[in-house]
Amino acid sequence: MQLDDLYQEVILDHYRHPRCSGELAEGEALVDEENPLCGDHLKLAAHIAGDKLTGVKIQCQGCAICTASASMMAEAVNDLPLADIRKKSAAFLAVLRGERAASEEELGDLVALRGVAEFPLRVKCATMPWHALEAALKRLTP
Amino acid sequence: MQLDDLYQEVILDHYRHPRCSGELAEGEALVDEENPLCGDHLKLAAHIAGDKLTGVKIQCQGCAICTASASMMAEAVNDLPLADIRKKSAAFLAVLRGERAASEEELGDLVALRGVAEFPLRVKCATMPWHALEAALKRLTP
Amino acid sequence: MSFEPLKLRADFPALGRVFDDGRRLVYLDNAATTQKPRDVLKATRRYYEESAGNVHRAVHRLAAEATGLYEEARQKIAAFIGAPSPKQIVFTHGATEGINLVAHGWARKFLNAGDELLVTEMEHHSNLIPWQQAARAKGATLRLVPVLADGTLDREAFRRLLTPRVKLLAVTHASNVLGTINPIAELIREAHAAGARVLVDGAQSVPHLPLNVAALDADFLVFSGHKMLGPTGIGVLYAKPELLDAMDPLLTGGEMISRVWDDHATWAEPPQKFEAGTPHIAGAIGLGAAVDYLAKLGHDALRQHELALTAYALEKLGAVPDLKIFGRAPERLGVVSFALEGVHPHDVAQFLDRDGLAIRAGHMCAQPLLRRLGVPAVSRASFYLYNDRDDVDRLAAALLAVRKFFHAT
Amino acid sequence: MSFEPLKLRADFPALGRVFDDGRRLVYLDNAATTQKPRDVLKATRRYYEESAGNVHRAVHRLAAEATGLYEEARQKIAAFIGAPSPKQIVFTHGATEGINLVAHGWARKFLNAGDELLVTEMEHHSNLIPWQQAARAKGATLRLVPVLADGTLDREAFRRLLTPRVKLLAVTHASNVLGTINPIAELIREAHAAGARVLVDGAQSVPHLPLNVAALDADFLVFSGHKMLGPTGIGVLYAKPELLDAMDPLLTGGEMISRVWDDHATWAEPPQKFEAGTPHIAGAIGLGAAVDYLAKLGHDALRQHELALTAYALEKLGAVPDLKIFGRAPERLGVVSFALEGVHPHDVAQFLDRDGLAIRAGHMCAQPLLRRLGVPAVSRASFYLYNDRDDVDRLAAALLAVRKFFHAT
Ligand SMILES: Cc1ncc(COP(=O)(O)O)c(C=O)c1O
Ligand SMILES: Cc1ncc(COP(=O)(O)O)c(C=O)c1O
Repeated sequence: MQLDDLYQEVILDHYRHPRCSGELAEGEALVDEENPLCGDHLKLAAHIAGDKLTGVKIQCQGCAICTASASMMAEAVNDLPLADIRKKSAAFLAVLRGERAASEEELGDLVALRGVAEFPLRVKCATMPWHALEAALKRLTP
Repeated sequence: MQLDDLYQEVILDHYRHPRCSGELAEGEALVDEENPLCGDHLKLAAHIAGDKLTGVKIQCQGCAICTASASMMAEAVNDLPLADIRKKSAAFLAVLRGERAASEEELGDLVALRGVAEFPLRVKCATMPWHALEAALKRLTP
Repeated sequence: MSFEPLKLRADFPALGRVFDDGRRLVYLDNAATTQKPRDVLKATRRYYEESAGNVHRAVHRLAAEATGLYEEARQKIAAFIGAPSPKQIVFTHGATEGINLVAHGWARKFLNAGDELLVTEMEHHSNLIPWQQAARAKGATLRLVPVLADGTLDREAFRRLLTPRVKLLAVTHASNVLGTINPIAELIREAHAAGARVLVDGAQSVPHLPLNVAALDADFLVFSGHKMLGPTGIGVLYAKPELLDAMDPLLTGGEMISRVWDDHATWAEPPQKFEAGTPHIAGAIGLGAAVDYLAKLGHDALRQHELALTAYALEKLGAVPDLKIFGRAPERLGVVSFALEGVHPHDVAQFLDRDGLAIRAGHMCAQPLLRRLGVPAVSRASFYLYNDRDDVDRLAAALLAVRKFFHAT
Repeated sequence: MSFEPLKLRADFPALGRVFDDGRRLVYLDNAATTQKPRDVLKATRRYYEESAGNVHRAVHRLAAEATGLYEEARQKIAAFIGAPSPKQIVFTHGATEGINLVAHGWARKFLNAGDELLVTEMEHHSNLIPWQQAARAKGATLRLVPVLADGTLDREAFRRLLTPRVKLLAVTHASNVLGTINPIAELIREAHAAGARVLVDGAQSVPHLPLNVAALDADFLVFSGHKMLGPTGIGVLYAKPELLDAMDPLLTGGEMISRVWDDHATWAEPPQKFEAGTPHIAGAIGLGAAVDYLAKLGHDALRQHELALTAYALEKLGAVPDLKIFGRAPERLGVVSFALEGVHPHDVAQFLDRDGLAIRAGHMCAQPLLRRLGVPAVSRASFYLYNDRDDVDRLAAALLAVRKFFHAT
């Protein structure tokens, strides 16, 4: 496993230019997650329109992996039906846990993050945004 | 160091036939010492007549070393001037701690116990009666 | 599988020891602490010589490897005792600390004045004093289930004492003095039926008996690594997830937190919540290797071996004149406590030591039990996988010699 | 004596490690945990392979030897820190447990509502959260002495905060983030003059600095073995005799008792009173060997080496563009925390790991301090006796490479 596989160009691009990103005002965020081990910190806002999640906005302070994962996630789930989001989330987490191989068809751009599975101590960096998303969905669809 | 040196005939004799020994009634004992590690248990009674300790009586439940040490001590200090007892006690404890060689002149029969110094875990067995004596003297001469 | 203690002995460097007088060491103090096989020493050495990083903290390879080994040990131990999840395995100092974690973090939080705690008369001090303290702190009452003359629990009394006021039964799975194996599954069932939680002190049982904590439905289980081939300074507290969630941590500081502010902090999830400070990484890894060794051996085969050896020992020691054996429970460990008439247990142990035999003498950290047995001290021989009939023969012969020395002269 | 890190390195098996790509390990995470010299591994192995008995319990030779080695380690450690008596050395898990023993056994016993506890903004979580908890339990108030921009304590504020209400000052001797060495002797003197007791967190200082606890007149001192060449799972609480006498034990059970009845018990004398359960015998023996190693090296020589290396590192790292160093105290340890503009500390550590360098990244168990520094995480390199200029050169070169990777593309 080479480090260049971990820090691929697409990941660095998302790290430098996070999508759906911006300052979240007090009370705007649905969740406020912190990875106490590294100090990664993520807030997430979104709402539901019909059967879709929309208006996904993320404020992330983290390492390249975490920030890129959050950005790619936001792009991938915005305006997506909830059912599809849940499927994608489960697939992504399974890949990161090393439980199955990544499929580009299923994950799209997110496959770029599969290499993280080889670095156990960094897995949390990549999965943290998705756990935040799950928490947000729980609040939106109690 | 041979075990026969530890369990000398004189020690076994005191173990089997402890001197100055007997049941002590409630309230009669000046001290009631226990070695919690082995369960050795010793009560001691005595009083002062003039400058001497007298009426030394001991009830001891312990191993051969402890019982013999108590018996030999009782014999050695009964009717002895307090100043001599203090000297003897200091000498005995120093020998047992391995701080100096035993002198028969100073210790009399008690020299038989010097071998205990070679068995660090048994030193307490031999010194416990003397610590009890010191505690008793403190109570008698506050 | 036939069990070959002599072959196994070769795995234990310390058991190759020969004293100055040419006698080999016969180690019969296994209830106090056991010897360590090469595999365990190798596992801890490998950590120190290759992967000596701290855990859960850094991204460098040494830390990653250390974390991997540490968490792998947790998984092995979970599997060994049948814990549903490694998250239920809290690493501690040993059984004593595990009991204290529950006595502070659970009992002091959930006990109320008037509640009762139930222990037995055969508990080790470590499973008695923490409950004395918790009872006193909360105005609760501590009661002791009596032990019968044969060394078994008084089940009638147990049922009488098991009122709805009892919030916790803290009981040893097996006695370190009498060898008695308590009917733990039944005790747990009855306690649960009465609404009480159960803490099982597995310090003496986990090393020797097949045990599945989920099948037993134990609420808490504690044990020590050093009594089961593992390193010193490491042990385990197992508990049901909802109890670990509800319990307060006893020790606070690094590694057990989620977020920290100037005036307060939040806790990490279990088991980290209970593992404040840098853990005993090498100890956990070594305990994982010990569990591997025991699992390979097979708990049933080990049990058969110890049963046969214990029967043989009871027979041989029974033939030593003036020797009184304490405890005659039908279900028992390879732990035999005894007293030789007219010879103090300490003197017995001293003579046996001369003959190369390591046994224990004293109150066995069970003063209340010894008070009931009417003795201030006993001698104890305790067996493990590397002991055999020859060891028992030497024990019996040495006891006869001691007796001769003290009775003859 | 000239100091030869390269020669010393040969004493540490783990430092001989070469990764798959042919690069040797450069270990710069010493503030988290240090590597272990062969002497330490040998001492613990000798215990396990020859004298693996339990301590303070039996009369057989293995137990006698184990007890002798264990108590000898206590004496060595007492001498190493200038403790008047080995009876003042309590073996613990580590610094964290030591602090908790005082926060429970002393603070909870002697604090009253309205009393104050003083810590600093640069404390490790382990020297902060136990006091938060004690303050809350007793209705006391916890105050933090601010840290100035250069990484030193605000002495003005300290004096203002040091009112007669302060019962305890708990302060780190040296910061694990900033490297700052606090003027501990003066702090103790001023605190004593104000009527407060002082606990010194020596986790970072005892491994690196000459220290005499009696001369300092510290009331309590804690430290961890694994940060000073010793095994994991062992540490020390030193305290003045009258404090150990007055304190309550936190953990109760076997080994720490005098007499035990059904409903209560009395305690043994210190230090046993605080060492419930079977201790980490191998750990204590290993820590004794570590202390021997450090004493042979000489604390002053070690300090000179680390001072020179740190000056070199500050110079080299100062030359890396976009690199910010946290902490510029004049008196400092070989601990350098930094941030590379635009690159998260985790990513820095990941790239350095590829180059064979082990550094730490994260909040360093000091969230309150990092909040003041205005960063969620930092990277940290920390040196010890086996590091040399070559290690620093590799660190600087690797940082330049990381910067290039992230800034160029
Ligand atoms: C200043 C300081 N105090 C306390 C600790 C806690 O030490 P341990 O984790 O060994 O208990 C550390 C180490 O992480 C430290 O750096
Ligand atoms: C039944 C029982 N419980 C608890 C303990 C305490 O174990 P440790 O001293 O390892 O904490 C022991 C061992 O001495 C024991 O035999």
